[in-house]
Amino acid sequence: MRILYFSWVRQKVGTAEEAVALPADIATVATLIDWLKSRGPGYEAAFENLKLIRAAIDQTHAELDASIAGADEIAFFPPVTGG
Amino acid sequence: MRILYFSWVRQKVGTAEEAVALPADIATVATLIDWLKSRGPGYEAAFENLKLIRAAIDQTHAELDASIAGADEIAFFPPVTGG
Amino acid sequence: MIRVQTQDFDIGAEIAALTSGRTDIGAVVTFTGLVRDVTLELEHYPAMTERELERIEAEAHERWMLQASLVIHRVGKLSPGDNIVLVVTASAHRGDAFQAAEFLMDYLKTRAPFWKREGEKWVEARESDDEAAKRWSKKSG
Amino acid sequence: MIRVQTQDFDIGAEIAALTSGRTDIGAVVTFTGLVRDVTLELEHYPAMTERELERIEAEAHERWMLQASLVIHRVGKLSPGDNIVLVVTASAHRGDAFQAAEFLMDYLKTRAPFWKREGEKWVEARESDDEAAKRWSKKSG
Repeated sequence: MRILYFSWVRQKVGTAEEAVALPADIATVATLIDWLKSRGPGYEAAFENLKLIRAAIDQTHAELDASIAGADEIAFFPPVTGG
Repeated sequence: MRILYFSWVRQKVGTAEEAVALPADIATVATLIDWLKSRGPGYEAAFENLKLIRAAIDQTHAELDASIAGADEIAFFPPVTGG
Repeated sequence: MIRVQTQDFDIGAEIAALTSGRTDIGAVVTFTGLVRDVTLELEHYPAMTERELERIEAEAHERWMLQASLVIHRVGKLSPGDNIVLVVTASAHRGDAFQAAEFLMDYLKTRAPFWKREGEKWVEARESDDEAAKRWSKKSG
Repeated sequence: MIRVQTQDFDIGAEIAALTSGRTDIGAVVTFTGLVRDVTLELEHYPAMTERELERIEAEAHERWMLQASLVIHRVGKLSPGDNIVLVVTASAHRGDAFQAAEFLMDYLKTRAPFWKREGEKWVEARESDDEAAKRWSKKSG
């Protein structure tokens, strides 16, 4: 599975994109975040306040409790600020 | 006093503008209309349905019961259709 | 700014004239009204038109935070696809620019002394325009 | 129509491209967002941006009678006074054009994956944008 990070989430994690092999029990966006946080202090900092984290599954906005089964690409980013 | 007519009010009255000397008892837009209607069938036709008549006193929208005392220019026209 | 004219207008140039060299404008809204499938002739009440448009524009500036605004209305003969009217509002924020532009159009439609004729037939005023204008009425008290 | 680009856009030319040769358009609304007093860098999520803007545009066409629409969003480095975003809506009537343009901007502001940076500081999302977007929520039942 490909994980993408944008804006300050990308800066805190320290990478824009990575491929991960997930344990079988990672079923939702929220459990994926928990698993990512265990990977180091950068991830820990990026996902410290979940109110500021938005997610997309295969380029579509997703809630934290959404299932990631079958997904190719999960993205994490702060609330958008375009326009 | 100068009286102006626009759109189909002008066409029915048969003139765009005229100067009138009003009797002293013509005090409001409504009594002016009554007086104008007595001047001929064109005026009668133009002012037949007062729901379709709008008035302006000195280039400012006015209700039918508005006083015309001191006015220089009264205009009559249908509801506007610009834009 | 208010203009009544027979000639066409250039929307891009009008926006540029309002915004160029300024860095306090974050939002520009334009409304352009166009002639649809008919040929129109537009008559107006020159002495009143400009005064009324200025009153409407002044009221928009009282109600919303606007950095600049422009109303251009054409008169005379117009063909299908021709521009009739342009409203431009410029503000720091988009809410003011959108609301002021809608207000200007609603008031222009119901208060500015223009009359459209299609051939020999005068266009009738629409009740929906009166309804649209009413939503801006200030609540009393 | 959707475009994401680094170069500037020409509002007059974009309107002309949408409306020329047509006589079924009576109302064109444009919204232009401009950079105010800062220097910005805009990042986005390319694979998602286009899809999300297309979803938002499709929803506008479902909700209102639109003859045409256009959304252009710039990315990269932008200076004070530069254009950021353009929304154009064309309809037979002004109500649809105005509402659709406001809707497109409100949804773009809260759903399209763009992020602005001023120098080293990421711009924070505004609650007022969430509030603005909420007014378009369909009532359930």
